[in-house]
Amino acid sequence: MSKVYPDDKGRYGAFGGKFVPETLMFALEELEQAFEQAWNDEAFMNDYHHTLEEFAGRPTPLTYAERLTEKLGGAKIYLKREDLLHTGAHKLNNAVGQALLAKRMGKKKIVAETGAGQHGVATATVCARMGLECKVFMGEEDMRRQSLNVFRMELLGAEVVPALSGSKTLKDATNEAIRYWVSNVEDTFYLIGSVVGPHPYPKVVRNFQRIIGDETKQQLQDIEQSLPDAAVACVGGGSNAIGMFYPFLEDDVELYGAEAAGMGVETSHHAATISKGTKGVIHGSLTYLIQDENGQIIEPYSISAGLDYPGIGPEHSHLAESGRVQYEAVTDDEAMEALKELTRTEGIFPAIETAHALHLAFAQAKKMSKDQILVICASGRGDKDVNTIKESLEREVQS
Amino acid sequence: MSKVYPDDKGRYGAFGGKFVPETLMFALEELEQAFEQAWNDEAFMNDYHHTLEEFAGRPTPLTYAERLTEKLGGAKIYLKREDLLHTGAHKLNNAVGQALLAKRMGKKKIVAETGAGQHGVATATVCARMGLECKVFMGEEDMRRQSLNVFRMELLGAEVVPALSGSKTLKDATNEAIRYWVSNVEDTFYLIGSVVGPHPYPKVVRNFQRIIGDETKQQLQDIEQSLPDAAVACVGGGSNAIGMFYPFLEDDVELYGAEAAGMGVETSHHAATISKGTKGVIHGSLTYLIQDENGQIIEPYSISAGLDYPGIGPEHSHLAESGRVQYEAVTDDEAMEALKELTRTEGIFPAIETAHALHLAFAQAKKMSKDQILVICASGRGDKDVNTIKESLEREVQS
Amino acid sequence: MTRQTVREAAESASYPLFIPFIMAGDPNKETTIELALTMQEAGAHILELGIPYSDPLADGPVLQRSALRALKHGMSLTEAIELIPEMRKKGLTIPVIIFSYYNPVLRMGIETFIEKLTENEADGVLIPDLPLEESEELSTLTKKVNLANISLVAPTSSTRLEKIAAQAEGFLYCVSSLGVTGTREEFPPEAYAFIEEVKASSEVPVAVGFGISTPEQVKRLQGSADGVIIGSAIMKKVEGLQAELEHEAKRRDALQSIQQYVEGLLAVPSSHQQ
Amino acid sequence: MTRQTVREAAESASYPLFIPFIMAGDPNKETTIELALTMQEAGAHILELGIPYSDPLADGPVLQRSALRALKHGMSLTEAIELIPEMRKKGLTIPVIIFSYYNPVLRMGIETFIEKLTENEADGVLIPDLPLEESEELSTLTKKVNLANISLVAPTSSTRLEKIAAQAEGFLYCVSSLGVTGTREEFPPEAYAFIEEVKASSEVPVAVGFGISTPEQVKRLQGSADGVIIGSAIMKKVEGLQAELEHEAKRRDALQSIQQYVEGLLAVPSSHQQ
Ligand SMILES: Cc1ncc(COP(=O)(O)O)c(C=O)c1O
Ligand SMILES: Cc1ncc(COP(=O)(O)O)c(C=O)c1O
Repeated sequence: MSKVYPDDKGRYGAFGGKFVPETLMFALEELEQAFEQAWNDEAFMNDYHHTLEEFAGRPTPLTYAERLTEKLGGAKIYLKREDLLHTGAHKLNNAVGQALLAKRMGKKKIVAETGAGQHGVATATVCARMGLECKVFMGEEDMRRQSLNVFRMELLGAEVVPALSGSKTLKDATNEAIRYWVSNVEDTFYLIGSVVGPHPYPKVVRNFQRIIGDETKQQLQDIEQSLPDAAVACVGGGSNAIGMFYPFLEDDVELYGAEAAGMGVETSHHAATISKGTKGVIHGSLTYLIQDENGQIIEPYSISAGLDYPGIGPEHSHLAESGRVQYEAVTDDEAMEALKELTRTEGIFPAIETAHALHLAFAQAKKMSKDQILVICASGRGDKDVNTIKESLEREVQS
Repeated sequence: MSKVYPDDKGRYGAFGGKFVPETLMFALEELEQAFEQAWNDEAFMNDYHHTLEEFAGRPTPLTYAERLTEKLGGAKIYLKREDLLHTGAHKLNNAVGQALLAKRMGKKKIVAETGAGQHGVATATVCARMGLECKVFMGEEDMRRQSLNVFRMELLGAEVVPALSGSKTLKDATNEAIRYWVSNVEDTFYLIGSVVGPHPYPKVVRNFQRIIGDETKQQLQDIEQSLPDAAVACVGGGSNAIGMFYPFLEDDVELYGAEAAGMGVETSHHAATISKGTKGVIHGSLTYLIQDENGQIIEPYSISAGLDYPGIGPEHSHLAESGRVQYEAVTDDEAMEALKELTRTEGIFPAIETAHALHLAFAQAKKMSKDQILVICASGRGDKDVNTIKESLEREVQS
Repeated sequence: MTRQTVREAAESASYPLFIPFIMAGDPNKETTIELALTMQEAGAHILELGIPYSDPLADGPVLQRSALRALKHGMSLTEAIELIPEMRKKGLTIPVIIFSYYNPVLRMGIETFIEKLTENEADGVLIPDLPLEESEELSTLTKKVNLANISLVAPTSSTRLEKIAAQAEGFLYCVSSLGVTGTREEFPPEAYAFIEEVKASSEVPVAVGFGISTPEQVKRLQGSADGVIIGSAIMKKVEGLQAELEHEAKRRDALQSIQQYVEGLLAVPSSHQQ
Repeated sequence: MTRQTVREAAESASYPLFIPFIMAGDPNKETTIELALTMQEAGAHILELGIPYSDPLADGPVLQRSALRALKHGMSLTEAIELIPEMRKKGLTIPVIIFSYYNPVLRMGIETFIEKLTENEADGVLIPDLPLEESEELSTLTKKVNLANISLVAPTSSTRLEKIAAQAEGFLYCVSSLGVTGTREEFPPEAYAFIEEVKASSEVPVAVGFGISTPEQVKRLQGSADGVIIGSAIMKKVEGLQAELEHEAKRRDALQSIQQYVEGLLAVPSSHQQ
C-alpha cells in the first residue's frame, strides 16, 4: 500500500479532486501552497505541536481497558483517548492546525460548518484563543436540536448563522459555508471539519489528525513494544479514522472503519456511505455518497449527529476500494449497547460516534487471541450526547 | 508556615478533628492507618500515578493565557488545566486515590455524596473502572436540577439515592451518606468529595489533590525557571484550592482563595464561609461555617453548585486564621463576567466554580507587574453549567 | 429531698432501667413539659431531653422529622434547657440529660452551656458527635460541676470499648447495632454478645439504645443489659398525635395514649412498678 | 436550416448577447418549454437550461428555491434533456446549453450524458463545479461530438485566466463578482476592469453573469462585455408567478409579463432587435 496519495491532482486513486466553482480554485491553490510550506516549516510545526500540548492537552493517554478485555476474552483492548482533548473530541487537532495556517496566511476571518456543533465549538475555541473572527454555519434544524452548543459557540465569540436551505442540517450548513466562502474568499479562511471537501482539504485535515495514530504507535511501542494487530475508528467524514489509520497504512495492522447504519442498512434511514453509497461528487470531492438514481443527494440518518453525513472522505473511498480498510455499518442500537458497555465497564462515557467504533471493535476483539492487541480511537466524550442517549434508552424501555 | 498539620488529633491549629458518632471512630482510625501505609507504599503510589496518567489524563497542561495577559496588562497568567481531566474537573484525582485505597483495604462498596453531581460522576467513574459497587447520595432537589448528571452516574452503574432530608441539597446528601456509612461501615468505604469531614479525610483528600500544585510547580519551573508570585483557586469544600496551595505553603508565593458571595455577602444569599461564617462543627469537622445564632446550619447560596457548601475544609480555616492565605468572596455576577472573559479571550470555557477564582485572579493580576507570574487553578470545565449560564445571561438581558 | 444523680438513678433501677428520649419543642413547649412528666409516670428513671438540630447525622428519619418540627416552632438549646425548671415545678424528679449535637453547644460556648445546665438543674449531657478523643474540654468542665457526661459505645468500638467504659459516667449508652436512630424490628444476632461484652467492661449500668420499639426486644435484653433507651418509638407516637398535642383540650388524652404505649413496651414480667 | 453553434450564435449577436438561464421543471415541464420560447421571443441568443440539484453550492437563494420546486415536481437530468426536442418542435431555434452540477452527470455516466445530449440536440454543457483541471474527460467527449463545453472565469481566477480563456469554447462565462448566483444591485467598481481583462484574453465572446438584474447594469457593461447571462432575475419573476404558471389558462399572460420584464432589462439604446 503506497502512501503517495493524494497525487498532484488531489486524487486518492479514483477519488478526491477539486470539484468547485472557479471562484474557489485560486484559493485552493493558495491553500495548498501555504499548507505545503507550513508543513515543512519547523517553526510552524513547533507552534502546532506546542499549541496542542499546552492548550489542547496532547498527548492524550492510551488507556488499557483491562476489565473490558477480560470480559470479552479476546484481544487486549486499548483506547486512544481523544475524548480527553480540550472541547471533548479529536476535532480540535484539526481546528488548531488550520487556524494556525490561516494566521500564517494572514487571514483574520474564519468560516466553518458544523453539524451537532462539535467542529463549530472547536473552531470557535481556536478562534477565541487566537483572536480570529469566526462565523459558523449550522443547519437551522440542528441549531434547534443542539441549542446549548450554539450558546457555547456564541460565548466563545463566534457568530452562528442558521443554514436555511435544504434539510437544514450538516450537508446544508456545508453548502452555506462554501457559498459564504465563495463570496468572501479573499479575506476568509474556510476551516473545514473533516477529511472531506476539495483538495487539499482532505490532505490538510489528515495531516493535522495523524497525530492520533502517530502518538498511538509510539505509546504502544513504549507499553507493549509492538504494533497493534488491529485498529478501529468510526467514520463520519472520516477525520478521526484517517488520523488513526494513516500512520499504520504500511504496517501489518488490520484497519476497521465503522460507519452509521442508523436504523439498518436495509432501511432508508442510514448513513452507510461505503456500504450503500455510490460514486459521485459532494462538497467538491469525488467519493462515495448516498444519492438517488438521479444523482440527488439523500439526507442521511444516524442517531449520532457526527456520523450523519451523506459523503465520506475520498481517501476512505480509496481505502475501501483497495481493500486496505474494512468498513462496516453499525446500527443505532448496536452503538447504544456498546456505549453502555464501555461506560459501565471502564468508566469512560464515549460519544455516540465513538460507540459505533466500539461495537465493531468488540466484535473483532472477540475473534482475536489474547496475545493480540486492538486499539480503538475514542474520538470524543459522551457529555454532548446525554440528552440523546437518555431519550433513546427511555424509548427502549417503553417499547 | 510549618506544614506539620494535621497533628495527631487531626487538627489544623484549632480546626479539624473527628466529631462523629462513636460508630465511625474505628473506621476513621482504620482509614488513617491504611492511608498512611498506602501513602508510603511505592507500589500503591505507582498505581495512583499510573491511573492518573493512563486513565485520567495527567499531567494536565499549564496553559499560558497570552491574550488575557495582554488585555489585563499585569502579571503573566497561567492556567492549570484541571478542566482537561477525565470527567471534567479536579475531582477525579481524589476519587482515583480513595478508590484505590478502598480496594487496598478490601472494601468493595463505595458510598459518596454529591451536590451538582461532579464528585458523584467522578466516583461512579472510578468505581466502574475498578469494578466497585457504588452508591451516591444526592439531594432530591439537586437531582431534579441536575438530572443529566444523575443519568450519567446511572449509566456508569452507580445507584443514585435521593436525600430527602433538610433542604435536599449537598449538605443533606452528605448527612445521608454519613448516615448510610454509619449503618454499613464494616464493608463500605466512604469516598468523600472534598477536604472536609472528620480526620483523616481532609488530609487524605489534600494529599490526593496536591498533585495539582506539585505539577504546577514543576511545569512553571520548566517554562519560567521560577515560582509563581501568586496562585489563585476557588473554594467550595476547598480541595482544588488546597491541592494547588499546599506545595507552595512554605514558598514565597501569595495565595488567594475565592469563595462564593452569591448575591452579595451583605445579603442572606451567599456561601462565604470564611468571610461571613463562624466556628462550629459540620460533617465531623471543626471549622468555619454558616450558621444562625442558635448553631443551626444555614443553607448557603451560590449560582455555582460546587461552591454551595455551608462549611469549608478545616485546613482553610487555619490558613485563613494564620493569614497565610487570603480569602475573598466573589459574587455570582462577578464570576459570570470573568467566565465570559476567559471564554472569549482564551477559548477556555470554565466551570462557574472556577470563574470565581478567575474574577479574583484578574483583579490581582492587574495590580501586579509584567514580570510577575500568577497561576490560576482551572478546576473544571463549564459544559456542566451551560444551562445555568444561559439562564443567567438571559435574565441579565431581560433586567 | 435532693435529686438522685444520673448514676444513682441508673443503679437503683431494677430491670429495665428506662431512659426515654423526647425532642424538646415537638410540637411545642407545653407538650415537652407534659411529656417529661408522662414519661416519669410511665416509669422513666432518667430523661433524655433532645435539642433539635438542623443536621442530626446520627439520627434516622423519625428524629429528623421531629427536630424539623421543633425547629419550625422556634426551639433552641437555650430554650430547651430552660424547660427543665418548668418540668421540675410540675413535679419532675428524675435526672435530666441534655442530648445535643456539638454545634449548638459550641455556638453557645461550652462554658456558658455548662453554666446554663447547672443553673437550670440539668443532670447530665450527651453529645452524640463528641467521641472520647474530642471530649476532654467538656469532660473537665462537667466533672467540676458534677454533671454526668454520657459516653456511647458501638459494635464497632472494638479496642476502644475498654477505654470508653473506663471513663463512663452515669451510665454507658450502648448502641445496639450499626446505623442511625430509628425503630428496628429485631437486632442482629451478634448484638447480644456485644451487649454482654459491654456489660462486662462497664462499672456503670449499661443501657441499650437505637432501635428499641417492641416489648419483645425489651424482654430479650433482660439479663444482658441494665436498661433501655427509647426515642424514635416515642417520637413516632408523638408524630402520629401532632394535631392532638397542639390542641390544648386534646393534649391530655394524647399523652395518656403515649403513656399506655410506653408502658406496653416496658411490660416485662418482673415489672419495676412495685 | 442547420442550427447555429453556440459560438456562432454568440459571435453573431450584437450587444447585448443575451443568454437567459431557466430552471427545468419550475414549476412544470410545460412552463419550461414555453419559457424557452418566450426567451427566444425576448431576444435570447442562447438558452441555458438548468438542471435542478439538491445541493447547488454555486447558487444563491433564488435558484436554490427554484431547484427545490423543480425537484418536488420530479424533474431530473434525463427529463430535462428530453425537453429540448419538445422545445424545438415548438419552434426553438437558438442553441441550448445544459447547465448541471457534476453529480447528476456522473450518476448518469458521462458517456450516456453526451449521447443523450447529442440525441436530443443540445448544443453545449456548463458544469459550474467542474473547473478546468477536472474537465478533461468531459472535454474530450464534447469535442468529439461538437458540443461546447462552457468555461467560467472569476475575479479570483488571477493567473488561471489565460489558461482558461485559451481553452474556452462557445463563449466565456465571466463571473461578475465573488459570490453565488443571485441579483446584485451593483457590481463592485473593480468588476469592470476585470471584465475588460477577460475580454482582452478571450478569443470567444465574453458574457457576464451572476447578479444582473437591472437595465442599468446591462447598459453599464456595454463596451466591455459582449453580453449578459441572466438567471436569478428571471427565476425570481417565475417564482412570483407560480400560481399563474401552474394554471394552464393563466400561463400565457404570465409568460407575457416575464417577456416584458426581460425586454425591459435588455432595453439598451442600440437594441439588438432590428
Ligand atoms: C466525537 C466524534 N467522533 C467522530 C466524529 C465523526 O467525524 P470524523 O469522521 O471526521 O472523525 C465526530 C463529528 O462530529 C465526532 O464529534
Ligand atoms: C469544577 C469545580 N471546581 C471547584 C469545586 C469546589 O470544590 P473544592 O473546593 O473541593 O475544590 C467543584 C465542586 O464540585 C467543582 O466541580
